[in-house]
Amino acid sequence: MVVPEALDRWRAGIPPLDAGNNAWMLVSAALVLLMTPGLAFFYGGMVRRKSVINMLMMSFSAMGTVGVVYVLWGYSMSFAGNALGGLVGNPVTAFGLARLGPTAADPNGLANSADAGSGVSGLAFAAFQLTFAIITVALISGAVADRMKFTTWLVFSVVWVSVVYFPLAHMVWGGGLLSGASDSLSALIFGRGPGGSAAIAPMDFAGGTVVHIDAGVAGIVLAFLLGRRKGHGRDPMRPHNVPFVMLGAGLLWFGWFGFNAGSAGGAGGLAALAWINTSTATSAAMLGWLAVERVLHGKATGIGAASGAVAGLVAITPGAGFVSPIGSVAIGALAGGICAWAIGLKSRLGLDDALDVGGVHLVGGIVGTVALGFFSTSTGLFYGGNADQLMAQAIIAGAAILFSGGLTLVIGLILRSTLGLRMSEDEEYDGDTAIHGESAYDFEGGTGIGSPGVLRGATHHQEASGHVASARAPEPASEPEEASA
Amino acid sequence: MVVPEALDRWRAGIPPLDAGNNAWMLVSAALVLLMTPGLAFFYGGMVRRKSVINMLMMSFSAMGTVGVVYVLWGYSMSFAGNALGGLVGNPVTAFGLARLGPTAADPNGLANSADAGSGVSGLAFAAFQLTFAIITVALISGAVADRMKFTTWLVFSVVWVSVVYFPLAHMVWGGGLLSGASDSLSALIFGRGPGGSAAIAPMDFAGGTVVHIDAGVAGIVLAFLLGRRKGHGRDPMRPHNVPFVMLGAGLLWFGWFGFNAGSAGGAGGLAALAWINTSTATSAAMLGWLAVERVLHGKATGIGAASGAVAGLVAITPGAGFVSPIGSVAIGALAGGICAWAIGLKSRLGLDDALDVGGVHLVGGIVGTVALGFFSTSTGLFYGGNADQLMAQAIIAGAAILFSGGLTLVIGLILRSTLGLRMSEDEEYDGDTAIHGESAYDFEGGTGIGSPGVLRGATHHQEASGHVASARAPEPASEPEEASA
Amino acid sequence: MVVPEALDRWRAGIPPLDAGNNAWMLVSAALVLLMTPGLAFFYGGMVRRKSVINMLMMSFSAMGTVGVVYVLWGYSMSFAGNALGGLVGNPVTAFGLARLGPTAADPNGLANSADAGSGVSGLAFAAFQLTFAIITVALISGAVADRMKFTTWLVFSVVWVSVVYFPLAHMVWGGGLLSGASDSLSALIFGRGPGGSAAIAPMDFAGGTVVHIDAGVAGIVLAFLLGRRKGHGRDPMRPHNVPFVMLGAGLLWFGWFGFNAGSAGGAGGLAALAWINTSTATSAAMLGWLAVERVLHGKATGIGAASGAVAGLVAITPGAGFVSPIGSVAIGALAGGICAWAIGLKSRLGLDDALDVGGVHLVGGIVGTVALGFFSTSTGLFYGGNADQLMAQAIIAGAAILFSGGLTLVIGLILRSTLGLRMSEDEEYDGDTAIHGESAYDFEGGTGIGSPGVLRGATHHQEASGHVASARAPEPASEPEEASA
Amino acid sequence: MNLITAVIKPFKLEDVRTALLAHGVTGMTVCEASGYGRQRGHTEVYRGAEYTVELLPKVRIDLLVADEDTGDVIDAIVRAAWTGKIGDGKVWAVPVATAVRVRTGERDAAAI
Amino acid sequence: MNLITAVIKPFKLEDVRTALLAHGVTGMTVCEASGYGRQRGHTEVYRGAEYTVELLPKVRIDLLVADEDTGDVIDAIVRAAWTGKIGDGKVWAVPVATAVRVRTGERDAAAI
Amino acid sequence: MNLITAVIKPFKLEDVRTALLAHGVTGMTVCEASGYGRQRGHTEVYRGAEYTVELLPKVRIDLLVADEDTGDVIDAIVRAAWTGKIGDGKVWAVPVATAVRVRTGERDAAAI
Ligand SMILES: Nc1ncnc2c1ncn2[C@@H]1O[C@H](COP(=O)(O)OP(=O)(O)O)[C@@H](O)[C@H]1O
Ligand SMILES: Nc1ncnc2c1ncn2[C@@H]1O[C@H](COP(=O)(O)OP(=O)(O)O)[C@@H](O)[C@H]1O
Ligand SMILES: Nc1ncnc2c1ncn2[C@@H]1O[C@H](COP(=O)(O)OP(=O)(O)O)[C@@H](O)[C@H]1O
Repeated sequence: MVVPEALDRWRAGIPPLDAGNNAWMLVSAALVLLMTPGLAFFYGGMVRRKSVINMLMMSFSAMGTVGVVYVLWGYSMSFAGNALGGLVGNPVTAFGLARLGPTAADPNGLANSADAGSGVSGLAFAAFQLTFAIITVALISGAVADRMKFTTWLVFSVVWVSVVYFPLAHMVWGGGLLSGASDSLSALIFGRGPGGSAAIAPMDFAGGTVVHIDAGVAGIVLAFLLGRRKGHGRDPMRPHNVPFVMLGAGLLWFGWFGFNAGSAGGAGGLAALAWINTSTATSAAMLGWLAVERVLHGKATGIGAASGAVAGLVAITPGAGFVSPIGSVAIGALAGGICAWAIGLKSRLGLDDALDVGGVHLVGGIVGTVALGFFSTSTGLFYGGNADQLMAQAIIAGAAILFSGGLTLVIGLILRSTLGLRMSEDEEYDGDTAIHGESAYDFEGGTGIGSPGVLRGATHHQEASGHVASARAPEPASEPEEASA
Repeated sequence: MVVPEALDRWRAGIPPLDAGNNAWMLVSAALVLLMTPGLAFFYGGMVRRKSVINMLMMSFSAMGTVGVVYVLWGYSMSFAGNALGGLVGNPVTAFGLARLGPTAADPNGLANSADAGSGVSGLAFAAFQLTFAIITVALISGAVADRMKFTTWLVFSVVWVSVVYFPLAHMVWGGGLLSGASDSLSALIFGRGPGGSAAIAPMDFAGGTVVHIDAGVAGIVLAFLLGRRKGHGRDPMRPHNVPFVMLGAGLLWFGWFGFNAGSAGGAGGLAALAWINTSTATSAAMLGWLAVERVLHGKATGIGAASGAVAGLVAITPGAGFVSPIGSVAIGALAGGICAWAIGLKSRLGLDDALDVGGVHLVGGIVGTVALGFFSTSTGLFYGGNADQLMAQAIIAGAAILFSGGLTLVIGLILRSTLGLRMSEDEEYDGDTAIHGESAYDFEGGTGIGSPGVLRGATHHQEASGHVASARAPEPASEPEEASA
Repeated sequence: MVVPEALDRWRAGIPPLDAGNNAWMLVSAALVLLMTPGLAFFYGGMVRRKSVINMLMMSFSAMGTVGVVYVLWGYSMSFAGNALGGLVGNPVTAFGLARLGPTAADPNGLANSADAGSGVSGLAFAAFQLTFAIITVALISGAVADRMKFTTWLVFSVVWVSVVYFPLAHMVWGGGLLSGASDSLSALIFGRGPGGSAAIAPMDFAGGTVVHIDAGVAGIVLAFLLGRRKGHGRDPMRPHNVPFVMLGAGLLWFGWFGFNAGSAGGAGGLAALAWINTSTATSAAMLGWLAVERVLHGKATGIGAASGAVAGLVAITPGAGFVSPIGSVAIGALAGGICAWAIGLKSRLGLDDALDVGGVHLVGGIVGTVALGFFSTSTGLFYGGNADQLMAQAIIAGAAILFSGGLTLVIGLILRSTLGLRMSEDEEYDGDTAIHGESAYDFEGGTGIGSPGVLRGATHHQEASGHVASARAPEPASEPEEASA
Repeated sequence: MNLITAVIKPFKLEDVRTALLAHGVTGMTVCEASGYGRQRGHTEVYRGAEYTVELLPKVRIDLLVADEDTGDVIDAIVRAAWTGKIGDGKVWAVPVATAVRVRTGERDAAAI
Repeated sequence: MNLITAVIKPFKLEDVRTALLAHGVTGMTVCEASGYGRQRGHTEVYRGAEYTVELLPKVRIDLLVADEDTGDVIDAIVRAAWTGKIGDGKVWAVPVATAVRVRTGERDAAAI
Repeated sequence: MNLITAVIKPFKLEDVRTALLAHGVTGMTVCEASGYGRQRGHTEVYRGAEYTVELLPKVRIDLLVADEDTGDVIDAIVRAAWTGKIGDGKVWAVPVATAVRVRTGERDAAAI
């Protein structure tokens, strides 16, 4: 039953397609893509009514900008061979995903697939990776909520993903400096094992460093450069829609199965292990967060359940395929508890990391990355390993923090002195109506035909005609707040 | 390791199952099914509070009616052989999906599968196609928002899908008049190639004509027959829930991976290409819409981001598997920009296409269909092709417009003079409470036990007992609006 | 092309992985997991604004508790061999999912997989089953809405799933008393067929008894023990957010494809059949519910469409793989109609099953289970079978009712006299703010920077410092309601 | 004629409406309101930040009554809205110069 | 000075505002309200339970006017808010002791 | 006794409440409101249609005060609510005939 073309391909060295694995990667890519709208709601529910659209737009616009940039030079910079001594791939080699697509001779696009060993099409792998780049950028937006200039955000998303994310993805997953390749840092430190790769390789199954530590640090740096929201620490800034936060958490949990189990690169036993660990750590982290919250504040909250779940998802990301289900329960419970406590730190530091990107993604990412030194079933201290893996994990986490922190600072400073980081006072005051010319809800208007939308929506329809003139008389600037750090 | 039953099946000419492809089709079908609730929210957020339930119900009820009709005669009319000279399939041949299901001899239902070549079960293919029929009908509802009689909508959904959608699906995908089959229009015009099929076949990968042009035209025709909403052009009719619009867009984007990449009919390299192009075109279209909006109105809006994404998804639908990633960026950017501008046309035409089914689905569908004449990597003008493909695309688009437009007009006129198309004035005035006997939100009531739901919800509980008498004194009809066209 | 390791595994009796089937199980597991957030919204939209977070939290916390418990002893109690005469599995055998994970010799974890015959990893099967346990517990919460003590709910979820769900899952699916195994009840009653298993086996494809009857009965018992909500039958208790109910229904429908088609255990023709039947029955049930509603109350409602869809999903669950598409239309239409009528029963019984867990899941589960006696294409009365299958179905339904009802009563009584079942009057009065220390929405606050959140949200920011003192003066207990049954 | 305004607990609205009906009052206008007074608010927690909610949900009822009924109607409201707990609310009356029914143009006593 | 309060049907707000503008009134304060009166409510059904909604959506307008304008303004509102159907609402006036514009501290006639 | 009504910018509510507390006023009733006046609204765009929002969010405070405190309280509110920009709002006072505390039945001065 061997088809002659298949034989030709075999002779040409083109690996066979595995439709099961390929299907799983396509599904996983779709699941991860859904995480960004999920995140948008997780974040959007947490801000005040006045700026929910802006919050959603920061995630959605990242789907726009990064989605385009990735196919242009992003994939190439991440996975197309080493350049600059293992720091980054060459942006030109696979520009526009050149040479990955199906051809007559290679109808499933496997010849140049980075995941060809599993019979996964090159474009399926690229699709999967594309969604990671998007959500990493979107994650940052939580830290800058309510005050970052929208056009600057668009520019930032393009620059940051190119200068910070793609290189880091290359270093960790593309065979670069922080991988286990023969010319990696680990090979230098721990020596080379049989086959030439590092004897001890740093572990990051699905992006604890590349995604979470990376975005967490960037968020903190931007929050620092932006300064605090007007009224921070004085005015109440409570979530305007807790069900949206929980909806977002639900979608994130769902999508994260693609994120983690998809990182197995196929639909075998490793994916199943990553699936189970993802779920279990999340469950345990939710309980851990609720418990700590109960002790510290007397109540277990819905925001806490959602946040705990996300903390667990973050923490199990680096080790989803490397620990046992019991290990994942422990990592989850730890991460949930620690993050619930860590979100209190920012107020001591005077930092306005609005939606706790630091407390959840940076801290959760570090917990999960370092925990592998203990819980990795192959090399962890609790499974008879020595301290080498722990050291390797500390190094990769530290390197990601320094790399992302330093470069984000430079990018932020340049943007601050060129385009400006912070929106105008009017925009910060009024939120969506000033920034995007729309308001999120109109529950009052439209109760009867001809209702002029009594509250907050009383409007006259005009022929659309060019620019929206700002019709508002200048608002008082009576708040004595800080402007920026 | 060859199982004897498998050999028997081989001898009986029953193709082997490909579990990977079959899994992908089942997943894709589920993804497309989710698009209809997604669309319901995309639309539901855009109407006024008073009619959000009615808007949601038009999509949900299409899931009810079309879901049943499809298994009865829909599949058969679409894919069960030619009848009426290539216009439609025979509704009886596969009534109730007869002969597609698994049997003892054919445990995976492949013997009569329309996608047997990929090892996909007949029922998996039918499931996938079923979801397309549902969403096509649901798409139309955006044009008739707020004023179409609900029972007439139910009847319309059954009639329209049977008379317009199934035949068109047959003509384009079922080997009918608009396909590339040997007795198709294209074969007539462009001659036959080797193997007997048309030398140049019109291209519609996933439904640019069958779904989007089709629904877009039908929406415009219905909107024309219904006349404008009361208060149109005078009262503000702004979206009551922008986050719902964006939630809907997120779910549509997610589900559309099933729609487009599933249209590859399996999980190989073509599906991966369609996946990437779907994402990329959507990203680019979002940016395109936001840019045009910024220029025309001074602000980039959340509704704009959501609408741009949908415009991109529409436009890449016909070509998802036929263009390169770079091509998809171009098609997306074009479609986003053009649709952002096109939605302004309806007011010049005095047409109340309430939620821009024309501006987004018809225009986006045409842009995407015609663009293949340029961007198709096999036959497009930009890739060394001649103008034949462009002509074929123009023909298929034009044929779909005429076919759908004409038949929808006839159906609409008949319904208008029998059941009536438009709801009563009271229903249009009050929306959900009059049409469905419920109101969407009760944010005021229920703040304390025994709260009588002060605002808009002050109610007495009564033993349910037969019909709801209309308890409302007749409302004034003081608006001088038009009644219908 | 045979890899030597694969040969070794073959010799060691380890079955080969089927990546397509495994992918489908992983996807299905993710889909079912999403059902619980979906259910949370389906339920959350139906309660009053004051308690939507509590309602969401009952589902989310079940994801926490059951998610952890399942990997510890849940899987083992359900599927790890018989103990106690077929009543339950041994909780220790596979504690922590021991021996299921991938090993060097068995890299896909197939050696001890309960679904090894389909090439599905042991952990993928466990993942799929885990999600069923979660949603079954979450389903119960609809009956106890607004009044069950939250900590007691957490404890209940752990105890009930261990004492009721795992044993029932074992009995029906784990080769226990209610399966078709050689030492099952059915073997006793109907005799053994060739191969030793029962001549007539009770049918439950995806959990009509284990999930729906089980949870439905438990909900009714708890509602009975808890007593009615304060103000029940006097105060209006209308859904505060109908779109959320419909969103939940949409997510449930989507996820249910995993639930039912995933229960095929792989991605072949049986899964495709289950997919189609799931969709079709749901469509028909929606129409059935709307029709009955229209006749009884004069309007077809959005809540009705959502409820009808869920009733159809419930009813097709036991037979998704055993009936024809036409059969599924009939079962769906029946279930929709019957459940629409059945939800009226509770008020005659004076029972406050708040969100109709009984009327939808118990009744729908019974309808679907018993209907197989008629509609099963292999053994049903309408397909030439005799009454044996009908009897087997009645027995399994009855057994599930008795088993779940009796044990839930015992658990409930013990919890009532220890932890207490019912929340304090204050908590019931105030809902989320008292129970979880947060309120769901703040649409008023935050309209300008420095806005103190005028309505219901006027707040002072305080340094978080230990416990939240209850700042509320004692509220009147002026309602003359019953306390509990 | 007087305008009586009552600020009461939301869950008492139905009782008050019933009591007023019994007194022959068949019209009133109701608004959501928030009250600040001796009644203490509650505390909410979000991601570790605690908020004290000081404004509590109330309902405001406005109704026009003839001079001679004013005392009785006030008493009826007070009786129906009473729970005896802090926060039961206030009732006050303001003299009205003139009143019109929009539909008929009827004035004063005839308007209510 | 008087405080005129009008309770009207929501969809008439725009007409009233336009009419007031024509009378030189350039300021007003508007609230959502619910009205109970002769106008009948409607019925809603949820999972088989029927509810009668008795309170109907209204809009409440408050505006300060000089004594001499009071009559005219009331008439203007009544005319603009009129549909002739039950439930058109009420307008009433209450004498005001003093009024201040916050921005300038101007009092009484100058404040409006 | 007087009923003081203040229509102010929402973000000034907290300042006003604090100022009133300093004056010994411990109770008030607050409503959301929308104001129309000289302050200009803003423009919103939806799918190419532009809307001018004319009604702006305000907060309405009602509080009963003894005759002798009225002037001081009005002044305190005006000072606290002031920003100096158009749209700061209005404060006015209306004489009250009688007031009752629901919980105790106390009248007039004792009721507030
Ligand atoms: N001086 C006042 N003016 C207007 N409304 C007031 C005043 N004092 C209290 N209120 C209203 O009455 C409600 C109840 O007052 P509160 O002092 O809490 O209890 P009580 O009336 O039982 O003494 C407050 O929430 C507020 O709405
Ligand atoms: N006595 C009253 N005091 C205050 N408002 C009233 C009174 N009676 C009626 N209203 C208000 O006027 C509205 C219309 O009254 P209704 O009796 O329904 O119709 P109409 O004014 O046409 O006779 C009511 O919804 C209510 O808001
Ligand atoms: N005649 C009036 N009667 C009642 N409220 C008024 C009146 N004029 C203005 N207001 C209220 O005062 C607010 C501010 O008025 P505006 O004219 O915009 O600014 P300013 O008071 O600073 O001159 C308005 O939004 C409205 O709520």
